[in-house]
Amino acid sequence: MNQLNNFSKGFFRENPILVLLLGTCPTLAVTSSAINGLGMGLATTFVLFMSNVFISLVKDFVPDKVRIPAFVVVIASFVTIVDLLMQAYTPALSKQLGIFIPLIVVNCIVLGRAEAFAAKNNVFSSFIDGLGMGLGFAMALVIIGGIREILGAGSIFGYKFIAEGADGILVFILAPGAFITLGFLIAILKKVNKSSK
Amino acid sequence: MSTIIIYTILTLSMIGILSAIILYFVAQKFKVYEDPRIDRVEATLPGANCGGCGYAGCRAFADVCVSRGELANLFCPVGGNDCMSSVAGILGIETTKQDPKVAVVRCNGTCEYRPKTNIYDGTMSCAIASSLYAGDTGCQYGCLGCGDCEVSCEFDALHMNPLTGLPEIDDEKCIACGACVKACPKTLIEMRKKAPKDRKIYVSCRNMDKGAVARKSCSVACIGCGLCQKECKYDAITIASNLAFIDSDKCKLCRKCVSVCPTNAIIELNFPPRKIVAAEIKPETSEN
Amino acid sequence: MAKKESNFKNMTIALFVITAVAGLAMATVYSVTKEPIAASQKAKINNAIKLVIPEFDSISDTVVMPEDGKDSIRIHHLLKGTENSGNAVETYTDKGFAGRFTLMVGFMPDGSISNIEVLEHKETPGLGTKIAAPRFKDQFKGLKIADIPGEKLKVKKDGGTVDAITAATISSRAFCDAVNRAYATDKKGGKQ
Amino acid sequence: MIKTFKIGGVHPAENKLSAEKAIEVLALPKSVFIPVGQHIGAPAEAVVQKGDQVKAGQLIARSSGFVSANIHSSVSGTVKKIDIGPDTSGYPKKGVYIDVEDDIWDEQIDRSSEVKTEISLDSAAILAKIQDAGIVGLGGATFPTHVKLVPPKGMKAEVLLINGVECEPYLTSDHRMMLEHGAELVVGVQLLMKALNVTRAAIGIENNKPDAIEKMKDLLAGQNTISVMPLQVKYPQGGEKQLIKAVTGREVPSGALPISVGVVVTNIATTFAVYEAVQKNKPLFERIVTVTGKSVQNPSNFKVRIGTAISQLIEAAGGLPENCGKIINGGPMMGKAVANIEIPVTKGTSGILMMPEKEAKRRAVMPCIRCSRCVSVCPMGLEPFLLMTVSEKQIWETAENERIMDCIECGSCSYTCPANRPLLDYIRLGKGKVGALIRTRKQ
Amino acid sequence: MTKLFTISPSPHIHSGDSVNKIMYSVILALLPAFIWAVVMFGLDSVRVTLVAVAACVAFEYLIQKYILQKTPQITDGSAALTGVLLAFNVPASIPSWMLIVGALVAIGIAKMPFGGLGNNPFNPALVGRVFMLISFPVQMTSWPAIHSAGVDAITTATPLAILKEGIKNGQPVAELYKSLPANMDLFLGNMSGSLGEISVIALLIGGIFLLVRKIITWHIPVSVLVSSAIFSGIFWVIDPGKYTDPIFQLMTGGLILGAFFMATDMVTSPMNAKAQLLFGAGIGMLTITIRFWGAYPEGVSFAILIMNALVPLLNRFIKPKRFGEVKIQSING
Amino acid sequence: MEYVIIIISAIFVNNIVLAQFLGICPFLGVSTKTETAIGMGASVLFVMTLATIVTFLVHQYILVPLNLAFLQTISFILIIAALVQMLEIILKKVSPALYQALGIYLPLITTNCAVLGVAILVIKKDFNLAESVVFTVATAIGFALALVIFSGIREQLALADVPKGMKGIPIALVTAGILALAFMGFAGLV
Ligand SMILES: Cc1cc2nc3c(=O)[nH]c(=O)nc-3n(C[C@H](O)[C@H](O)[C@H](O)COP(=O)(O)O)c2cc1C
Ligand SMILES: Cc1cc2nc3c(=O)[nH]c(=O)nc-3n(C[C@H](O)[C@H](O)[C@H](O)COP(=O)(O)O)c2cc1C
Ligand SMILES: Cc1cc2nc3c(=O)[nH]c(=O)nc-3n(C[C@H](O)[C@H](O)[C@H](O)COP(=O)(O)O)c2cc1C
Ligand SMILES: Cc1cc2nc3c(=O)[nH]c(=O)nc-3n(C[C@H](O)[C@H](O)[C@H](O)CO)c2cc1C
Ligand code: SF4
Ligand code: SF4
Ligand code: SF4
Ligand code: SF4
Ligand code: FES
Repeated sequence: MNQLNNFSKGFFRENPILVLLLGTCPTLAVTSSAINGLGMGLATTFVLFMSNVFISLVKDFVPDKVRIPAFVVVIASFVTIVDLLMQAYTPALSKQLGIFIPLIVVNCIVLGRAEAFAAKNNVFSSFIDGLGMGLGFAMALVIIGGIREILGAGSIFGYKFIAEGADGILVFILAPGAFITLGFLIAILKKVNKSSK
Repeated sequence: MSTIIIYTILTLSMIGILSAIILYFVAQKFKVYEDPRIDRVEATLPGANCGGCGYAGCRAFADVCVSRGELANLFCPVGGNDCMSSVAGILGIETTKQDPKVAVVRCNGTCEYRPKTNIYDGTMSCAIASSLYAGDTGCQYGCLGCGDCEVSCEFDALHMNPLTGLPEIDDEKCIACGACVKACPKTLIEMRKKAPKDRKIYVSCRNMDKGAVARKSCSVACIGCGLCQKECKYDAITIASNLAFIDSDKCKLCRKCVSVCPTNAIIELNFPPRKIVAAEIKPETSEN
Repeated sequence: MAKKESNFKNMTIALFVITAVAGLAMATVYSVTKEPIAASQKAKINNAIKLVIPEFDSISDTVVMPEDGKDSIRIHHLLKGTENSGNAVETYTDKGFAGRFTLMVGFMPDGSISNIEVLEHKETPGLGTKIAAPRFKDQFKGLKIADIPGEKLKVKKDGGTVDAITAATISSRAFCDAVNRAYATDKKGGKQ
Repeated sequence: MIKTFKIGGVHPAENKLSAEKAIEVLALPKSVFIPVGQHIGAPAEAVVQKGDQVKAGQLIARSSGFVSANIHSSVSGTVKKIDIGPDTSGYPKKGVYIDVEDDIWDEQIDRSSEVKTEISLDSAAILAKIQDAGIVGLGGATFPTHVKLVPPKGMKAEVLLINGVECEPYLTSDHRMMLEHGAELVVGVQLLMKALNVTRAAIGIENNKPDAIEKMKDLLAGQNTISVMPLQVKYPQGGEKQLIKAVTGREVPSGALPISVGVVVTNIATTFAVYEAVQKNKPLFERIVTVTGKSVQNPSNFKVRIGTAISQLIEAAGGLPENCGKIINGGPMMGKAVANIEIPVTKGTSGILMMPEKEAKRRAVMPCIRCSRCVSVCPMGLEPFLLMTVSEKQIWETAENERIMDCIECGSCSYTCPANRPLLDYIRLGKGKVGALIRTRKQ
Repeated sequence: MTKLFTISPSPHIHSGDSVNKIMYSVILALLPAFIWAVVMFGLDSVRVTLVAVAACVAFEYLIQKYILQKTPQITDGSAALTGVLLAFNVPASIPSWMLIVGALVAIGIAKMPFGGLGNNPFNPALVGRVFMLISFPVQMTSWPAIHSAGVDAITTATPLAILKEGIKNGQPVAELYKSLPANMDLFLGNMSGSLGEISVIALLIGGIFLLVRKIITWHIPVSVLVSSAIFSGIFWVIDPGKYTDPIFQLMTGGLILGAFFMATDMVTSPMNAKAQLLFGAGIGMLTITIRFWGAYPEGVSFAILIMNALVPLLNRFIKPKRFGEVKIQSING
Repeated sequence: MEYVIIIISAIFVNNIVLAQFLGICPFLGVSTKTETAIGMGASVLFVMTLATIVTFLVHQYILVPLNLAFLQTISFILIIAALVQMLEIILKKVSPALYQALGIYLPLITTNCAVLGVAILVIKKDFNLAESVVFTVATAIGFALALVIFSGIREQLALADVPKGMKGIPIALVTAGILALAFMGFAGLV
């Protein structure tokens, strides 16, 4: 039960994007389509739970004063690994996400979870936490990407449902659409969270 | 292949060692000490940041608690005694126990009892109205009805009753933060000790005019006649400037004063209905 | 296990060990992925070549400097057996709405365009991105630039023959520019 | 080019209904209620007791501090009681109730109507007379005149300005005073100049009173120490700082008094009171009050004893109009609405304005549309919309930095706001709060 | 005493101006331009205007009532005005559904989330317009030919679009002038363009009406026009072969509409004269910058929105001249 | 001319926050007051320039020769973190006044993806050192500009009647969206 809770909190109550507002940059930048959102979400999830696990493994071994640099090194390594793997095996997606893959390093969620959770909990909890948070992050990215893709391009996961040649409301796949979509989504979620309480 | 691995490890280790040295240097050279207890106290506090404690937010309060090292005169009304004792636990000292309090409004001048003498048409703000003049009734002490207190209450505990034009306090929700007390320009709101079952007996009037004048402006005004003071066995009632005041610390809620007040200025709340006929004045003592 | 104290020795050792392990892991992954990354880049080009000129079995490359451009252009000469089956030209333009974009243009041995693939671009989604859509680029199939007056493709707005994408004339124009460059370069240095 | 102040200002309809009406002396009331606090500063202390017989002009309350003023009986009769009574302030105030018997004046007072022009007293003696007579500024602020006439250490007055602007709509008492008592006013100005030891004086009069300008110019012809300065019709031309700016071009610095630029301003009625006090030994117990309003039968200017209930003035002007919805003590821009027509006329009462119900009610408040009209009309160059918002949200620090204390409460902003925002209501509140904060900080 | 008098703080009189009067006056001032639009574009102008106004008012009503749960306040005329101005900024041939999207953006994104009338930092109609321009570039830049009342609209280009296109192709300005309407035609409005922006004279009549009624002050329109004239003039003088003359710049596109009706929107413009002058100057320069060098042939909308963003800073750092802001200039020391 | 184009592009057309989506966290977090926005903007300018120079050199002269370009991410982030801390120390010692003004923002900058982002971008774009510096300074100015403009609007919004549900981050995001919309007008300038 406790672990389940630990896992599920990342989806709604403590959703990193929609509630905690961490990692806004990739959220806005890569969500011009649902598939990009998914790719970024999974990449982040991988880094998140790998580093969570690893950090909870080494946490007792690391003195306090170098905690942060040590964590950063761990995270950056996983990021580099993901980056390389994606370049090798999903080159198109890697191209799409571009600079935002290396930037997972500074995504506050990753370091945030490492600091707030993995550095204090055991390996298994950290594993669950990382996975939950990561999937919550991915879910939010897919939702935002989906909304933007539907409105902006008239398609979802690349499947076009409006007439060929017709366009959606382009703004939604451009920068302003990202901000506006996220803004309203957060407002709605706030409202829903409140009324469900 | 293997050179790459060696270079990698070497480069990274260099950077690692370099930053370790720098950080060690930092750690040695620049120590900023902040009492870790502040964080712990803050974590214990409710985090409402209401300012009810008298400080600018919970963090500031935590800071004060820790730096003073004692909790006299420090009290978080939202968290209450439980919260304060855990704070005391962190600091390793005793708490000051405070009785729970609740706000009451000391004006009962509804339109029926206190006729209007003019129509106020300025901004609906008690502060503005009271700086303009005495109010839209003959009583210069009474509630102006613009609801500054309602606005000030962060806890949804205080609402203007549209029928009476007076504020009413929801005892359940009131956490005795005192914001309304500060907001009311007529100082009509008082913090009183919370009694079991939220029972209350108080003089619902602040009129300090002489009896005749007071009565003329409001039919339920306290006229300072002193009957209640004589009736009270517990010395809970005092009269000053033509106005009675019931000390909630001394009041035993016997309800005797209520019956003797000629103008019904004393209010009883949340008591069971009296079992006696109107003619029989003598009330039975309530169970507490 | 008790928390390690923050003294100099512990700090250095901890960081060193972690960086070493991390370095090892990364270097390993790097070595493993090095090949596939290079391959995937290569595969991309090859795929593009296949898309513009499907029939060939051997490639030889030349690198030619175009007359009007900053960078050189790679021309892939394609042979089927010994027969020339056309050239695939990796061309570019700097006039795109968001700067450079690159195309692979296939020329049949007779000089007509067989097909065009967009390799990389940063054009605005929904507008400039339509250059990659068949609706736009298919109009170039079979065109012989040599037959066009001035030997240059132009959009209709500029008095040419190409139907520009509505509201993305800039991208369309740039597209023509890239194809023109491919053609000119191919003509200049393409024939073996 | 007629002079005026530079920033802001509005043009409310003038409605000077009683401008043509000569001053009438109001019949003696049956009883009066004379508040002991009729001025800025500490209320005076009553020196009579219940049952005492008093004469008109007799001291009944003595100044109780540095900034305070004497109060004299305005009638002869018996002191009925000393108690609280209704007051313009809207709060009951302490005062002396007198039942009127006869009309006996203090012997010292010269009741003749001839104008006494020669000035025999020296500066100190003039000041003493002014102080004894309980003269306060009759232009509205009721600041004790004798205090104002003694510049603080290190400052010196250079110019005396007489405020004959009367920029408030409806009011005409100063106008009539200039027309009917011009000669006395000239003496009054000379007395004030002597008291202040200045050699120059100017009388500022708005251009909508050409007859008064003419009259004063005639009276002052042939001398060059006192000039008459016609001014453009623009509210609040009569505001002290605006008047100084218009006439002298000097700008009183923020937070400073007029004396800091070497100017002292007094009102026409004050000047007349000074004349009477010094030349006629008559303390301030009468004043001219305009009683007016669109539906008032007989808008008039009355000479009234202090302490008379305003209901009597209203009667004399034809009674309370049927449709009267609001009664204002003063003009429509700065005056105070009163709830009760039994309040007495005090030294500061310059007019009684009765407004029809239709005009009495404010219209619904809308959101601020940031039209910036309030900014462009504010004569102090403030941003009323901002001051209101920060006062409403209680951000006192910003309010202070945005110079809320400079507001002269002229009301131009509220008057002009198309969204009917109660700007001045909140600014006044903010001024109160910020003023209190500044005071506690100083301590 | 039976009569109850009203009591309120001073002042007790009011100028009589109201928000409603202001808004409806602006709508009235737009009437000449509307009539001209009907003459030029036929009944489509009526359709577009009605749809935009109805959509704006409806969205405002619905949002107030069902989302904010307040009593709807739509009689103030501001939503209707937003609708009119939105309509004036689109081609008469725009499909109604796109217009409705634009209205939803104007009211639902640019106005109500900020708190409704008076609180929006950006000009709602322009946000709606720019949103549409970017989202529906094809339809927003296909102009119906003038005089084509009702019949199948043949698309034409606006003078600025012709110019931009031509200059991009390296044609000299002098040559391009030949295919452009004469100055007099520009002045009267005998050209293609957005519904309400074409007739300079009709817009000027409205603008002067607003100035006379003191609904707007001269600062913003004048500084917009002067700064764009000066800024474009400088480049024209330097290279008349590449840049057009200032008169042409002033009379084409939405500059007049923008200067008199959209930059002057009080909610989104600065609060004092000095700041307003700077605001207008910024709009003028940005407009010309975008027209000369940007991707769009027309830049007024963007220029106004960008300057809208700067308004809070202008208000903050540029204060009206305060009375008494002088050193103690006392002669007494 | 090259530099002018880089500058205009980095400040307006491809504004780092409004078009590239880097540094959004501080953009949302430190923009409630204009003063703080200015301070943060200045600090970012300083750190970003310094960081880019160092990372550029490290990349050029260590990573590339050693064939270790894949270590970009990890080495850059370490360098930036160390740099910021060093800077803090030096500032504290050398100029306490400057430290008071800018120092408080320094910790925020480490986790700001704009700094790392720009360091990576200049490598990606194949700039030389001078171009990198110009690009970085312009980018930082673009960041500061967006931040300050935004803080102005947010200060005004703090006094406005924003509906409860939209208060705070949601309305800030919508504002940023409209700002981005307005900035699209700069498209095509370069
Ligand atoms: C944000 C933005 C992105 C744009 N992207 C492109 C683009 O990728 N390709 C393009 O050709 N035009 C693009 N445009 C439009 C051009 O600015 C220009 O309006 C258009 O190319 C003119 O062509 P037209 O004559 O077909 O309308 C964009 C405009 C904006 C504002
Ligand atoms: C506390 C206080 C002190 C004053 N001191 C002086 C003074 O020393 N000299 C002077 O000329 N006026 C003094 N004044 C009077 C003011 O300058 C001014 O005349 C008075 O407030 C009335 O202004 P008003 O009628 O424009 O509202 C003082 C006023 C106040 C409230
Ligand atoms: C907005 C405003 C308008 C005023 N209008 C007049 C006026 O019309 N006539 C006048 O005598 N005083 C007017 N005053 C009062 C003057 O500022 C000043 O206090 C007075 O002239 C000083 O003279 P006193 O002390 O003799 O009253 C006005 C004050 C304010 C704040
Ligand atoms: C002179 C003037 C110009 C206006 N211009 C616009 C405008 O360009 N766009 C708009 O949506 N509303 C405009 N309005 C209406 C109103 O101010 C606008 O809806 C507010 O921005 C909504 O809060 C204008 C109002 C006035 C008085
Ligand atoms: S404001 Fe008053 S009623 Fe509300 S919680 Fe505080 S004390 Fe209670
Ligand atoms: S109790 Fe006080 S604050 Fe509340 S409405 Fe009455 S007068 Fe106003
Ligand atoms: S009342 Fe104050 S803020 Fe309003 S216009 Fe007058 S001086 Fe300015
Ligand atoms: S006059 Fe009224 S609506 Fe206009 S800015 Fe001032 S307060 Fe706002
Ligand atoms: S994710 Fe970019 S700054 Fe936080």
